[in-house]
Amino acid sequence: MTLLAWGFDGLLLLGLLGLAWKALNSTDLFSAIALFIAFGLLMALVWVRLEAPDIALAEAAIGAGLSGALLLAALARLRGMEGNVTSNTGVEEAPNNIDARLVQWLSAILLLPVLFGLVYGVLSLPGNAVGLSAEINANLAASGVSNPVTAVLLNFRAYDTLLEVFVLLLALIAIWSMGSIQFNRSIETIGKTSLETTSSVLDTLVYLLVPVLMMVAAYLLWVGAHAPGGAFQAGSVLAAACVLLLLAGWPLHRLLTAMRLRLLAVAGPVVFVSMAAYSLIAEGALLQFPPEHAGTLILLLETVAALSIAVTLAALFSGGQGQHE
Amino acid sequence: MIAVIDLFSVLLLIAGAVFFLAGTLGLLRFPDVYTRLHALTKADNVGLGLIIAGLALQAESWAVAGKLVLIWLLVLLAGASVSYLVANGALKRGIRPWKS
Amino acid sequence: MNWDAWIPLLVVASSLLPGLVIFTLAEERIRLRTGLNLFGALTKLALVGWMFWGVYNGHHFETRLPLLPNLELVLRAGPLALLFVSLSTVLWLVTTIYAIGYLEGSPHRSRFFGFFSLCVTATVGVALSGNMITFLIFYEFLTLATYPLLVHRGTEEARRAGHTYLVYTMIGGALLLLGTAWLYSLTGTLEFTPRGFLSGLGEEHRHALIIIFVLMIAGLGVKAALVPLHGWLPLAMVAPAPVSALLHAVAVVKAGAFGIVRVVYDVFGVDFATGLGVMEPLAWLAGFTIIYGSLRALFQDDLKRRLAFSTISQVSYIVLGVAIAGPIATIGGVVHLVHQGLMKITLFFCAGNLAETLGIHKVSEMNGVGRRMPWTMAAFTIGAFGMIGAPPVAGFISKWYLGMGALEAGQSWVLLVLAGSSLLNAAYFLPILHAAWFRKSPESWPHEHDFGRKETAWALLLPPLITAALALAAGLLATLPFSPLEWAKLISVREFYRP
Amino acid sequence: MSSFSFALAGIGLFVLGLHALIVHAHLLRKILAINIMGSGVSLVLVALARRGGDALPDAVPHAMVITGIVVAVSATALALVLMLKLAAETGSATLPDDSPE
Amino acid sequence: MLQAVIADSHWAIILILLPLAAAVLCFLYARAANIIGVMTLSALVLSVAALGWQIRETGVYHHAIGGWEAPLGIGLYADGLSLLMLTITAVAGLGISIYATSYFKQQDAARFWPLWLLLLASLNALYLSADIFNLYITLELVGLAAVALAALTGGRDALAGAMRYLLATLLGSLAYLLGVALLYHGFGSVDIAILATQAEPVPVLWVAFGLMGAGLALKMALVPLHFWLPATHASAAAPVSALLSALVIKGAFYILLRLWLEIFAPHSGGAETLLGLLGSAAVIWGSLQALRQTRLKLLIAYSTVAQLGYLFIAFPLSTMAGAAVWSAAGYLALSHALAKAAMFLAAGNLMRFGGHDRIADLDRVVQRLPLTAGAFALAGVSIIGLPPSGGFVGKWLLLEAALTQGRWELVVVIILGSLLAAAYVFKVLGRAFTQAPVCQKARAVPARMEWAALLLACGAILLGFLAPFILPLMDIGDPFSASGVQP
Repeated sequence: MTLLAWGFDGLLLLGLLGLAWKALNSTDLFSAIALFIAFGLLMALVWVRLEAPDIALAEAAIGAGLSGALLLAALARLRGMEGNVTSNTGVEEAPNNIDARLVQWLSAILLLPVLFGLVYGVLSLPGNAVGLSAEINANLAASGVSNPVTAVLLNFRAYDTLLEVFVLLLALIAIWSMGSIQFNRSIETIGKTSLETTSSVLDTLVYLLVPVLMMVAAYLLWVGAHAPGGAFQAGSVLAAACVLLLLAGWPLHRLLTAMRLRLLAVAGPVVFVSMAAYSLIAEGALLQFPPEHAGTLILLLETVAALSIAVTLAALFSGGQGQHE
Repeated sequence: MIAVIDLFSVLLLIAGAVFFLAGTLGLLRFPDVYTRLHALTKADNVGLGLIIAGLALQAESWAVAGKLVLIWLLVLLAGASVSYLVANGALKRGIRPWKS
Repeated sequence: MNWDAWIPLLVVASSLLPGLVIFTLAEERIRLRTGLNLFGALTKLALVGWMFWGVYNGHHFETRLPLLPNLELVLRAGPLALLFVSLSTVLWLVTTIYAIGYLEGSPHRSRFFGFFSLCVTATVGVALSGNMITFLIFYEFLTLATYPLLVHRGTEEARRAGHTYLVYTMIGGALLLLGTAWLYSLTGTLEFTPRGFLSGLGEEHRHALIIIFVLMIAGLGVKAALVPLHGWLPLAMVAPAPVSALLHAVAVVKAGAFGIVRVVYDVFGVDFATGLGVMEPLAWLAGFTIIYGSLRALFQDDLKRRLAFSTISQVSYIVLGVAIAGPIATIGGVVHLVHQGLMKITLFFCAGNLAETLGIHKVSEMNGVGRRMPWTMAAFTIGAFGMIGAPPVAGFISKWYLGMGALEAGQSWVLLVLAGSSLLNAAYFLPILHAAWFRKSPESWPHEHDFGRKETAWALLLPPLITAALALAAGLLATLPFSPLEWAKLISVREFYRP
Repeated sequence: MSSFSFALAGIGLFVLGLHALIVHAHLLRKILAINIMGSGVSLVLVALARRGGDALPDAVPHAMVITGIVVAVSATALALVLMLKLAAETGSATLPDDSPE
Repeated sequence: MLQAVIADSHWAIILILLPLAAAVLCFLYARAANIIGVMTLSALVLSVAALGWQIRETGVYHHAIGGWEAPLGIGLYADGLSLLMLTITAVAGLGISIYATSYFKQQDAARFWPLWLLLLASLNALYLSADIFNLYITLELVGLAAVALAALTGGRDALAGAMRYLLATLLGSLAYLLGVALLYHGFGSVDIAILATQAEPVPVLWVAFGLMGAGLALKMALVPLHFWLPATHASAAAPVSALLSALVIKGAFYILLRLWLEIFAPHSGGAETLLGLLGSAAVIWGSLQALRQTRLKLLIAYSTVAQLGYLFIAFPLSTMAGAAVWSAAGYLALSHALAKAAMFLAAGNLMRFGGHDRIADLDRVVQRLPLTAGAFALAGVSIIGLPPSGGFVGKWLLLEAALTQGRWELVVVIILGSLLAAAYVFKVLGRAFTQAPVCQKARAVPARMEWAALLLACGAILLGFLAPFILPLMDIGDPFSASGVQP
């Protein structure tokens, strides 16, 4: 471990912790979210440092990108309700009256033993890792894909991903079940009015960027088999494209009637479940792909999953607006 | 022969780093949002271009070099339109440009 | 298919099923409800008769149902169980007739008769239970079934009485549960065996067993209204007359006393219990309750509260009979179980009649009531004499045997208690009789219902007469083979002292 | 040794997030804290896989972390909508501390 | 022939995939949601029965998903313990679903059913999984679905309760995930069976147990961490609070129990006494709080906190008499689920009829709903643990174990808990017998809702007599032998 590498790691980690502390304790909400997005990007850098490119992609696209967009949209809607919402939803400085100060010290004192316990637990681990990399490489050939992460995600632990896709669907159903939020007009205002005069710049950006995003998504989907990429990353890039369109004021929800939107959102989970049921009957075990055409099956699965992930994430962003019949 | 390419890419990288430094200095020192936008978009884009060029020399295949250039173009596109939108947004909120 | 195994279960079911059906009946379905009630009572009577005859010729009736890992729900018709079952079955039939008359036109009758049948099911279950766990199940079921009857009227006073009743019985139930579980953890079995199943346990459990005994007696003492735990009984008199008649003279109170008999004879065994030295304090407690109950009854102006305190003292006769570990005393105690039931229910029926027809609640208002309602007062007089222990009525026999048993066991102080309580009984019953028969009746009764020629409705008059006749018969025809006394002798011989 | 430092950084993020979750009343900050705690846990999960020099990269923690990130984003989306509904209903984006007596 | 079909078809997998497909169907065709829902539930009850029959015949059901064996792939595992939990979910779920078909208006039903079926699927997946990371995902699914259901009514309290519940459940999941990370890196696998063989008493094991224990305790509202439960369960819609109280918190308990039995028990080092202490505190504190409440649903919610304490009292007792104590706890969980569901549904009927659930003036309402009053009474009997009920069997077995091991403090807690439970149940039941006049604006309660509550309550009472048939079912594949020594 050369000194330079030590330096780089140190800088990276200090930056990470500093950003996290600042994001959590900054006075203004907007700067908190901005710092959180920066934290997400730095986190992506850390994943690259830890030789986990798949996670770096996912972190950048979902962790920093989409979560950041969601948080910013939520803050805009929160301030959009300024009329009937008391001031403390806007710029809210850290409360420094006595009992808040007390709570801070109390929780700090309480968390110290937790911190030491965790650190002690982690440091007591043996020096060399004892992971499953050997088993993965042994069975990689039979998994139909060469990228170990995609192999684990979509073959060895495909059941996790099945439930995973249902978590996304559940989030969508949950949000739509809470009734459409009346004040999401504020999103459109940002989208349209403030940019009426200059929509040409945004439109050109959209015309140029969205096709590229689609291309990148398709590429990520395809490359996932043998290099970092895959359904989740491709889905999130597509979702970014949809969010961009929503922000540019495109009437996406008129384009996709509620039923079509629901069918798209449900496509991924349905294909997954039917694939699982079929493999149970044909191969005798849940989600068992025959080795010879496991690759193609996984690719099919990934494309449909990417589609519904994209639609679901975009719908999550628009926050229950597109669901009325 | 190889050393010359390495020397060139090191030089390019250092130049790029200098431009980034300038951009960051501008961000910290400039008084209002519009001037900071200038610093960021102009200095950083050029800096990025130099770094991309330096790295492209190191790339082992033309495909990787092409991807690096694509990254630069995308950042250019995004940088330009985002700075325009931010400036427009600032004007709409009524922030007057700085006058000495 | 061996019938003997299913008869006990049928006996329990014969009041459970009609009860559940009655719950669903609408208020105005009077004929169906009465029909169901009487059908249930008659089938139970028939079944009990069948069992009586079977046990007399040595049949063995027992139902065993799996309940818990190596613990079973056991319903066994032993001689003691049969005595209590027959008492409650007969009196249930009589009280149902009385209740139908008494509750004419009052609201929530389906609910009342539903819980009424459940309560009898619980009493019969308590009587027939073959091991301590079954006893506990029906014992707690009895509490649940009697609470709604107690608060049936819904007045604020009834709810407060119900509240106290619950507090006492819940705590009692918890103590009994603790005692039973602890016993099971020591012995591994809870089966009632005639001479107790604890003789095998060594010395080291002595203290534990004493505490278990105290816990169990305390748990059962709540329902048997032993002195410190009797608080709920006088308050429970706020319930309608049939409820206080059947429940607080026969079902609930007797379940407690019957439980103590079971625990002392079939769980600990008399010799083992005397060895533990717990029988002496129990006897003193019973004696004290007898005297205390009678004393308190003396000062009660409300007729039903006076009868309530008299019940408290009378039930302790049974406990006293058990606590004096002698065969004759046992006979006295066990037979008093039946006699007291017959006599006390007559008194409660008469009290109910007086309240219902003339609106009399206080003893002071009873002047000259004898002339107005001669038959009711005649039954009342027979009951009262029985209570005092006058010879022709059954009460005398149990007191006689108790006295003999005490002498045989060398506990002479018991004789003092018996004599004292008889005097006190006389002290609080005779003034009532004197007032009723020899005083001039007031010009108008508080609020009189005129029933034309007869003094009150048939349904109200017949039951007290029947029970009074039974009490008289139990006294006069004591030597007949199927009389309570003979049956008590059979119990004493078969259950407690192997010749 | 570097993998342990990253793991400790992950633990740091977890505890930092927990502290912020307890201290701050505003719901948006609490949601931020939960996201940061999630990143902390993922960091621990992946960093510890690289102990003992550069053995073959173990793909299982990677898959777990990707799943974790997607779960985090769905939970965040749900939390944000719930916060907005609560703010629309009660007028303040903090939890009403009175228990509904 | 039928036996052959039942014996070798994968009932466990049907239990997971069927509700998932049904949820998607309900999401797409909202109008048919009610029918689809009830049909799915009844099919699930049948498949749970078939699974029970299958594992009784052929022993524990094991299935390596995707054909990949344990360390690499995920395994499904069904033994007596998971069968018990699946039965609880299916039976109580069916009762609640029948109630829900007539409780929700058309528009609300369309939102209720997809969430409920997803919750059901995740609970079934949770009970069948043998992989701790997979358990994390199912826990997350259960948490999010439960939060969405809790927020269904949309009122001020419901939303605040749902938000508080969401934060608590997310924090719990993260702590659990950190525990999974430590276990994976400490012992090289996320499969429970492998972890059981690999685990040895190293510091990382205790830290992982501390984390997972705290996370799961937060999710199931064990006393110090129960702040979120009463408000959430009380303000949710009646069938939803029944779901939350009867089914959802049992998922987290199942995981803690499974991890304890397989991995942590041999090296527990005194942790069980702490759990026992917390359990006793839960019983006493929960019951006292329940006694104090003036609103019926809050009273029932605090009763959940108390009854959960009983399940934790089994921990200190399990070191000596393992199997007997755990089957007692399992039985208590089963009868609590039925009784608590019946109680909440009865409370729902009372609120539907009277428009409020203030205990003080419930009497006008209770008078008019005899079936509901009966359901509440029977459920109360089982919660208190009075003899003819399932609750009694559980408490009797627990009391038995406590007495044989001479644990007097636990005996006192069990008895005191029952007495306090009697106090707060009869505090409500006392209202049923007053002569109050009829309350004016009464909305008729559909018969189906009253009968659903009554049937669940009768189920809880019937359990009092079914112990000898159910207890041996719990011991298939003797899940409980791993911990304490066999009695």
